[in-house]
Amino acid sequence: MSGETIQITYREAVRAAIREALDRDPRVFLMGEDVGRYGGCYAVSQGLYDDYGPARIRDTPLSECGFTGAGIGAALGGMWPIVEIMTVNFSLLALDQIVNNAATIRHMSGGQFHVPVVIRMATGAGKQLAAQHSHSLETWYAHVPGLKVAAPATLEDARGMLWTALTDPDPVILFEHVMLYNRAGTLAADASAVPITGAAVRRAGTDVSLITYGGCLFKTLEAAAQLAAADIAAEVIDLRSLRPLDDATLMASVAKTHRAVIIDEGWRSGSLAAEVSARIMEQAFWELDAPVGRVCSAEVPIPYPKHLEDAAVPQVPAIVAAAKATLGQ
Amino acid sequence: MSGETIQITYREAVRAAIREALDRDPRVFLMGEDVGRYGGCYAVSQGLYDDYGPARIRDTPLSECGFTGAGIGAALGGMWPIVEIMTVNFSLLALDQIVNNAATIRHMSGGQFHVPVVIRMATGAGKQLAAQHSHSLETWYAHVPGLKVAAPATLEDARGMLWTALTDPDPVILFEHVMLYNRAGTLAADASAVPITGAAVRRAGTDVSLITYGGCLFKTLEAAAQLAAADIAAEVIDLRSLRPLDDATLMASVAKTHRAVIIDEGWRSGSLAAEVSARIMEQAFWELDAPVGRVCSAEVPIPYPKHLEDAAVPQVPAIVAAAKATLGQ
Amino acid sequence: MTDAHPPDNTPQAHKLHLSRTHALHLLREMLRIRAFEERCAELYTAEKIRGFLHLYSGEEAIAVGIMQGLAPTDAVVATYREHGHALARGLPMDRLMAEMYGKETGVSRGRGGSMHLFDAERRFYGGSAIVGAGIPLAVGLALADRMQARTQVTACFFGEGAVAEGAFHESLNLAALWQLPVLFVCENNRYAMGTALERSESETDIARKAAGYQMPAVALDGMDVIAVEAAAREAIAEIRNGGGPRFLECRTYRFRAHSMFDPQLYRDKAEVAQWKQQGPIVRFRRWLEAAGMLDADTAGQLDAEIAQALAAAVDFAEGSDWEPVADLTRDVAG
Amino acid sequence: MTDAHPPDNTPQAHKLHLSRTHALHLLREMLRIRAFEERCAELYTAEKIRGFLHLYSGEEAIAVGIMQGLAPTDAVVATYREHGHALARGLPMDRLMAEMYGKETGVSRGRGGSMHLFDAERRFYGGSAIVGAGIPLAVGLALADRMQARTQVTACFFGEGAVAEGAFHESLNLAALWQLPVLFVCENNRYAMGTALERSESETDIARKAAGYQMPAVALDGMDVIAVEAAAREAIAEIRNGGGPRFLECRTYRFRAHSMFDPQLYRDKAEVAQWKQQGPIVRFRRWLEAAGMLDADTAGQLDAEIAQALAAAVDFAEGSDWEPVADLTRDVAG
Ligand SMILES: Cc1ncc(C[n+]2csc(CCOP(=O)(O)OP(=O)(O)O)c2C)c(N)n1
Ligand SMILES: Cc1ncc(C[n+]2csc(CCOP(=O)(O)OP(=O)(O)O)c2C)c(N)n1
Ligand SMILES: [Mg+2]
Ligand SMILES: [Mg+2]
Repeated sequence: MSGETIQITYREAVRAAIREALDRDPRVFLMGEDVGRYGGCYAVSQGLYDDYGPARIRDTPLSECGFTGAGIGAALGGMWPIVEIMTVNFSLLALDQIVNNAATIRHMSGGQFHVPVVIRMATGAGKQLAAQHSHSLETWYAHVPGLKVAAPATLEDARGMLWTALTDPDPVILFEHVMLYNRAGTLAADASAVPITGAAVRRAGTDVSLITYGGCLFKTLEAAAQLAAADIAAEVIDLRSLRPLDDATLMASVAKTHRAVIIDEGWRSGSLAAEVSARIMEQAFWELDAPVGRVCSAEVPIPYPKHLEDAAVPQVPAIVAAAKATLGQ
Repeated sequence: MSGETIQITYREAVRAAIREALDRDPRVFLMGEDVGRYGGCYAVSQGLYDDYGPARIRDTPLSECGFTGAGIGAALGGMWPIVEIMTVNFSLLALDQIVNNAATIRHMSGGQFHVPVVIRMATGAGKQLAAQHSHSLETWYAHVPGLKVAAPATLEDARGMLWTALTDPDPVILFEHVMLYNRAGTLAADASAVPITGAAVRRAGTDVSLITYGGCLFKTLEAAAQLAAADIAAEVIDLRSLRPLDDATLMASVAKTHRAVIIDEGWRSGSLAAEVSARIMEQAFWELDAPVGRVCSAEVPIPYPKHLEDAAVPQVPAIVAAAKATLGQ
Repeated sequence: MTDAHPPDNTPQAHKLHLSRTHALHLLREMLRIRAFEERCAELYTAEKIRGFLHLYSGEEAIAVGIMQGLAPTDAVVATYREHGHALARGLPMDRLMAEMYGKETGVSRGRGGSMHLFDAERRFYGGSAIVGAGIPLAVGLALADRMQARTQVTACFFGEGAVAEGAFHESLNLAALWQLPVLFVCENNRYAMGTALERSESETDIARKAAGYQMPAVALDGMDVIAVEAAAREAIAEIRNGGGPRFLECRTYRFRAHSMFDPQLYRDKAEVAQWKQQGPIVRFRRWLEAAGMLDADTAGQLDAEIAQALAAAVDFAEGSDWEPVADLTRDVAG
Repeated sequence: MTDAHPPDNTPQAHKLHLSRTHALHLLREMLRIRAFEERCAELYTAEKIRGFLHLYSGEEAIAVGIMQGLAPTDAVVATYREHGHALARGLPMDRLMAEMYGKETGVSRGRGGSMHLFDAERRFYGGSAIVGAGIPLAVGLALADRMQARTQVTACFFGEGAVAEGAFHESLNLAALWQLPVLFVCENNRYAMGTALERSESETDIARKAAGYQMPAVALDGMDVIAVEAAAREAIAEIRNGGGPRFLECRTYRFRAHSMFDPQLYRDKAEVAQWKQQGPIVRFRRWLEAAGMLDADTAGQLDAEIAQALAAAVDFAEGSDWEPVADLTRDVAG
């Protein structure tokens, strides 16, 4: 590393990653609705169309099933497609292709075929987009063997996970939380690939493990800061990889803190948080000094008004309270 | 109850329920692929077409998104449709309609509209149908607020849940495990509606709670019988309702047994079993004498050959072993 | 492309026997929508309205024309760009504005916002933010009417972008196969976000595409409110008489950005300007004036009325309460 | 319906310059498939083959005819009724039979069974059990070829039932819009399980429907192997020359039940019998005999060869091992 840094937003970091991938390998191309002339619904791909042209920055019709399937087919055919599904909400239309084709073909063909497709999509609430545009369905994807699923939350990960995902022979789903695109910060000028497996300890602590990912990471770090002010040393773990889960990092943390809270924007029942809790139950039960807590979204279609949207999704005070509760406070 | 009983299969019980519903209310109709002339892909609706005609036993084209959405629309329009999606595998094509329309409209419209649709689908592995035809995705549906989800496992429930589901103002998803259709047994001749919320204790016991649903119920009962032979009194709980979950029944059992294993044909990560485990963690941690165990499917697309399919899904020996493990045996 | 230019300038008034009262009603409806939309844009800038906001300016003739043919018992299914449909269907402007704000007095208790307007009384079924997802619902509503032996019609609006979705295909087939009473209205404004029609469809003649489902389909000038009304009345009468579904492709143009986030890199300012000159309101107004049906006084009065109603609506929204947080999980099963 | 009857009886041999060698090759291919299918049916009854088994008997002319036009580097995407395609594509019969059994020596290591045959070497991409789900894959494979400047063609097979699925619509549009090298082959056997075409499509002329995507499309007698081959060669040549996608609707009939569970309540025995008389094999054989290309000796020899190969395939399957349980999670990510 040169030590040099740049100022960059999450959006720009993703864009830089796409650019790098396009430059490095002719097999790479980006496809999706309005990725080209429009510049991407969250402006991630702005400018790429002019630089790489319509074949590699490929606008598609409104056909989530069709173009996602085509991306999977193109991967089978030797390309490394980056399929952008505007948001996870629309990915429901493409699930059959992802679950029944992308995730099965390698195993079902006896290992003959690989599907090196990367599917990126925006996820989450926070922009007052109401019930049909605010889903967090990461847990669904993380349920499916044959897929790898990652959620870059930091600038480093936004910049670095894409190339790793592309070089992976299996289908990788990347979730970008809508509230992260505008986050700005510094990044090493020569930042490049990072692993898509393995959790990261974002803040070390000894009293309670706060386990989270994606859009909730910064809320959780904020909660940890508030807890520190109350003399509680929270360790913050960013799952990063939602499938596979990095059990070793999680259990090492719990073995140290003996307490854990999982923060997850998904609806509580059947959340990824449930899986993490169940794993701690199975692998670290005897380490626990308190039940593992969950801070998740309320079980309701996300409403439009800000006060109700805020009430529906995890917020800092709830995280602080849940952490304190594990300490009997 | 008259005390009179009849011999009946699960398939026939579902058919009797559909027949009763059609007879009771003119708003009821059945729609789906090959429900009519063909008699249903699992022969559930055999004979109904002749008796009720093409309008009420409505064959649809291969259009899961279209006809499921039409069923939801018909429910909005005052009908009580029973939509049959042949299997959960094909329901991926209809998920957008179910999640973004059926589940949201009531809340999103401020309570103005109800969607009294019932969506039935076959689920599960066991018939050597391989990777694309053996899914158990109940956990996905159970994740979605706005839906009620039930899994009739017994003849009583197969016979009785449909009417309750139809009279419910909200969308209800009913999962019928493919391995249950041929199960035969006796049923009260005047059997009728049963609740779609609330778990059932299928066998009482004091040493360990075995919590399951759907296709795994009978394997679990078999395991409980084997455990009894080893002097372990297992309590078997049939969740029946997957959303909402009946926490009270679960926690009462755990408070008694202090040990629990969840048996679920879904893939382990992100399974419904994870949610149950997480809830026991949250609500009954201090009651537990051992970590809650899970017996789930291996994380692999289900393979075709019997020995591998059997190895992939929960089996009696694994249930027995997991139960014993909670007792340190 | 020959039809890349705004249509010509003569409203098809001969198709209807147009009374002055009705003509002024049509104008008023379009003006109300335009005024509402333009105010929404301001309120968005003022951060009173949030989320996604998709405005209908330029397309008013379609919603207004179609609604003329519908009876109160008919049903309407719209999209996320549906303020115009809601207003033309008779949803009260004040409650619509309250919904834009997210207030409890809104048509959806404030929970839906701009993209999710509902009204059970007027059989207005939203307001769907998933492109194409309303189309199967419309088929189902029509099926329900048919099965209950009612002679109601369901009007279903969607953009030309939705035509590429599988839901469109499956739904049109179902409606035609079962001969259901649906009026499909494609609002072809030439762009789906930034994607021009010729980059999304191999067959750019949408009416011809629809006809491929064995469903009578016509294309018409969607900027001519009279033409739309005439076509709607004819189609609805046929549908109501058991003639099965009908398809109207209304060719139009959206004057504003796709949503408030759209820098419009994909089209020329000149193209927009050219279409604006042929807008549904300017054209109709010009024609009314020429026909002696509209004088300056009447026009001024109309504008004043609308401005007043709009001001009252904004006041109503401003003065309304938020739904209490305690009600967050009211009206949700499971 | 005029086309509810079997097509007439004259193979279109004039369309090709048909050598005796090639003619016998075609016959052999069809016979191999028929024999394989009939043996599979027996093995299913004997519980050697399990799961769903969809047989191709009656439709052999399509797979055999189409494959004649494909080069080894071209790609094939098929359905769950794909034994015939696999055989005609050259997948070895013994490994196919081992796959039917679920043995490790099978073309998919035994994991796929009847519905999931794969062969990387022959670019045979399965074998998909979700109706319509292979069509987007074919579009993607063709896109990959196009983007890599290869002149390969992807042949994509599906039934007429799949035409109602959204995936069909989205894929045809994409292929036509992007002018991709896909040969779409609709095997119109008149039924989707028990649903007759006229109960699933408002437009029963599938070729006309396909043409609606601005894609050249023709319907042909799918029971005439020569006609299929001729049409395939022509279409593939055009596609390979950059002419964009082509669509062939091959009209045929399935002689057996949909799968082994189907009591066939939805069609008359007489209808089946009538079609069988016009089957692709009997007709072609009759014609070859009349043309003096096939004598009893040769026919007997062919049958014997095939019976021998089939017996060897069954022996191979019987003698093969099961994949060890320890390998269950091999080849799966995540
Ligand atoms: C299934 C789905 N995909 C993508 C989007 C994002 N999106 C919202 S509107 C829109 C364009 C729709 O265009 P069109 O149907 O022509 O309607 P218009 O906006 O022009 O009125 C897109 C891509 C969505 N809401 N739903
Ligand atoms: C999406 C989906 N829906 C339903 C099914 C069940 N199914 C399997 S084959 C079939 C009929 C398909 O008919 P067609 O496309 O005409 O092909 P054919 O079987 O006649 O060759 C159906 C309904 C499925 N496999 N996938
Ligand atoms: Mg548009
Ligand atoms: Mg067929």
